[in-house]
Amino acid sequence: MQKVYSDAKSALAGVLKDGMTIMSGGFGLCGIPETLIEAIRDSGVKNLTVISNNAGVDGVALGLLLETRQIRKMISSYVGENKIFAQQYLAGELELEFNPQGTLAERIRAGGAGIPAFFTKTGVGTIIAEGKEVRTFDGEEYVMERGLVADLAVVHAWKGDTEGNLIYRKTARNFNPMMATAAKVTVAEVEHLVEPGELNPDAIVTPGVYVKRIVHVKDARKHIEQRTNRKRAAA
Amino acid sequence: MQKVYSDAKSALAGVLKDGMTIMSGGFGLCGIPETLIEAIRDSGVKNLTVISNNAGVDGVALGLLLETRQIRKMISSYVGENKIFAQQYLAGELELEFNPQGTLAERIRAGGAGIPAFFTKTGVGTIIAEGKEVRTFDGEEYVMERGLVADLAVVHAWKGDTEGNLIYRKTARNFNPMMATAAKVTVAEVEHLVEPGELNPDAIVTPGVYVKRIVHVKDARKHIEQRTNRKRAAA
Amino acid sequence: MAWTRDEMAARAARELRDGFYVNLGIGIPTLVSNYIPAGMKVSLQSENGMLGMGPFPYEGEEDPDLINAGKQTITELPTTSYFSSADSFAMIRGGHIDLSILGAMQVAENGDLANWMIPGKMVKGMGGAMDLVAGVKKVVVVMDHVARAKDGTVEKKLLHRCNLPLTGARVVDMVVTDMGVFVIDKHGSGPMKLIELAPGVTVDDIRANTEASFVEALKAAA
Amino acid sequence: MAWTRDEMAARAARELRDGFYVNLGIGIPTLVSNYIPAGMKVSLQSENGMLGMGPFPYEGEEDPDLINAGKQTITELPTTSYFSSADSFAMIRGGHIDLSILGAMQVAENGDLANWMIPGKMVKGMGGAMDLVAGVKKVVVVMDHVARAKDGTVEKKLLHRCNLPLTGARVVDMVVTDMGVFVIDKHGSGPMKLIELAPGVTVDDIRANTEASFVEALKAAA
Repeated sequence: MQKVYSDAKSALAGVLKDGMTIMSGGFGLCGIPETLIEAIRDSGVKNLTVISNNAGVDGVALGLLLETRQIRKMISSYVGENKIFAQQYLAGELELEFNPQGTLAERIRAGGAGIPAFFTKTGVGTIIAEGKEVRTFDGEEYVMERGLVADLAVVHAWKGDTEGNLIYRKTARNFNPMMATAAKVTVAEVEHLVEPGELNPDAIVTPGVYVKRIVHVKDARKHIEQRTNRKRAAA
Repeated sequence: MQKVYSDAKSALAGVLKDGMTIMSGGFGLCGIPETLIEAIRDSGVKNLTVISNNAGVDGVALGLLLETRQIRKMISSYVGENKIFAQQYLAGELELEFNPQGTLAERIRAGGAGIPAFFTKTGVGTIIAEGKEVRTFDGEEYVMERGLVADLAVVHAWKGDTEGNLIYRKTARNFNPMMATAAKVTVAEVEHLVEPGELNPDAIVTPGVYVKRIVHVKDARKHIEQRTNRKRAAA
Repeated sequence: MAWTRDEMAARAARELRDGFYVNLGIGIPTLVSNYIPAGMKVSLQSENGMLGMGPFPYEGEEDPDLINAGKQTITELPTTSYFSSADSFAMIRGGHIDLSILGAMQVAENGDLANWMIPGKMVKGMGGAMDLVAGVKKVVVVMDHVARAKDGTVEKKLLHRCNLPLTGARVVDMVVTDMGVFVIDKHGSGPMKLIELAPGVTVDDIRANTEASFVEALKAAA
Repeated sequence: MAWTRDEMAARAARELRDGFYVNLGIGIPTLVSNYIPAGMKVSLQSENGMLGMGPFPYEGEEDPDLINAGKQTITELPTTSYFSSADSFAMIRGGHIDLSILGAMQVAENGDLANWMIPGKMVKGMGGAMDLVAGVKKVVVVMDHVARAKDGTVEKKLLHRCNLPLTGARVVDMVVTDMGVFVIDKHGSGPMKLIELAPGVTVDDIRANTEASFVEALKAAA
């Protein structure tokens, strides 16, 4: 059971299909599986439903799949950074389902954990609760939300071993660990590929059982959306 | 906001009350907050509801609180190791609520995560589902289980910093992280107390927000219930 | 002589308490971190998966893997821990964050909050705002008292009922505007109370700019 | 000439596949790890929070912080990861474990399983058994074909319907006993099938010791 693939294209071979649902990790451009997304772009697969907190920016990450019109529907919490997204959405070419960010994260966690539905107070009394069951527990109202699963999850990790065990770096963790649990097939790109035993077993965030395929991206690009600095104190 | 207390007794001062609900971490005798449990015993607090996967063994850990009859009710998944438990239970002196182990773990996780109820297929068609809502999602039946919260959680960790950030060691992690999230007050005993910055921030399992009080147990005793060995190959 | 953005942030910062875990929204709320009193320990949570958020980095020290929920580069502290978005919102939804300070488009006198969409305009999404207002123990809104459009029209933001889609129903505990401070008994039936005025602002000024019903409950010294 | 405990374990081990993640129950199922074919990679999960469970430790190398779900001392492997009980059962409930091999008191022809309580006796609890049978992709029961009490009475364990309280309804895919092997179409309506006989055991022997209805579907070579 060899999990390591030589490149993103081969790591995705055989798992891409028109009309499929793909979970894509990352928050903004932080911790996004950019190399795998580019391979999805190159594959030409289309009519995708993509579950991702954001939709990349124009020309980067999921922005690429928007340019090529490979995405039919997005399930996200915030898509403010994409002009091309706005154009396609306003033209009725792109379907969009907004989820509160925490509800989205929990729906994915539930999907991976065999929980088909749960109750949350997030969104009660808002349009998010419309058409959903609202129930009172201990005097407070909650809305029922469903677990989410996908055909494929693409995630980005800092280090991975050949068993598929993954460790994330700083806030690049975000949606990646839950998505890794919630898809039929999870493909991980890692900045550092190591041998089993090199990761601290108490610090592994994604156990290898969740990762079917892994690819080493030696030269992962990283993007900064909002470079923000403080001034150095005068010497 | 000093979180570090000099000993278990002072770490529990002011938070113990007759009739309260206490979550107690550990699986078997592995990862149990033994020093804190002994301080609970010494406090004499009684009529407790204790949520713990197991109930210790005779003379150790929660077994101590059974001897002193401080426990009125246990919520557990397995209590096979206690003779005194069996005696009190069969005599009608002790109330017992069994939860499947995964349901118990998830109920605690839900309680800490603001989720009042969730659906699981565990226990469908068994006495566990009796009196509970059973609902079909996508053609499969699930039972609704409620989130669990407590007045106090006592947990055991390997390392903690003065901020309350915790790291666990091997299978001594078990129920401790969820319980730390699900109580009004969480008190942690740690084998090693370190300064902020000494723990790897990517490897912290329990962020400090969950831990109100922390006590250093320099000489934590450890127990082995089933010493099991393999033979060394002949030289 | 209404409050400046920094003065509003400073006023909101007076809601901080020693040991608080706090989530700050984008804009004026971000400025609140500049007004944490010396000697008070406040930990900042960033809902993209970080507790113990440090200041913005010096130039050249930005790390693309280290951003806040506004996608700004930030730094870590010795107290920092990282976790997944699911764990982050478990922390928020579970009521473990003491205080959320965030901006708003509209607030109603019963605590309803609207800050995520204007029908007919392109909608960017609610991000984590709905989770924050539903889950955090205390919610403080910091916003301009009224909205002034470029064409000079003025729209009130403190209303009887929000007419924009809600971010949360009965979620706001306090509103700090450039003109004053209001408290709301979000789970009760009592009226919204005006408790402070910005320097040079009168109750009549407030009334002229406020649709919401409120009662005066001004403290001795604002 | 029924199968020994080790032979039953060896037979159950034939359900392993390369790359499988497997949870083994206490007793005979634990022996299955001795029969993983050379060259086949199988990872063992322990529901108390470990993936990649190693063998029992050598004497003197026990670690109290490293136990399996039966509370036995074990060892770790280079592939090992540790996680909480919530994460462990998320893994189990979410269908990420390929195979669970466990013991039973009774199995019904429709796949119902009873292995956790006998009314009237002190009940120890179900531990993780209900979660495992509900969540794991394939469930193989390994048990004696009948229960022999000390007084010589024999009770059948493969039944039309379990009369003990269930651990799970329609959860068992395969039963390996000392007398043979059965498969159950747990989600379908087809009958339980007898697919293998232990050496020296006849179908009549099986019939005499089995209440459950089954059809013969013996493979060419058992």
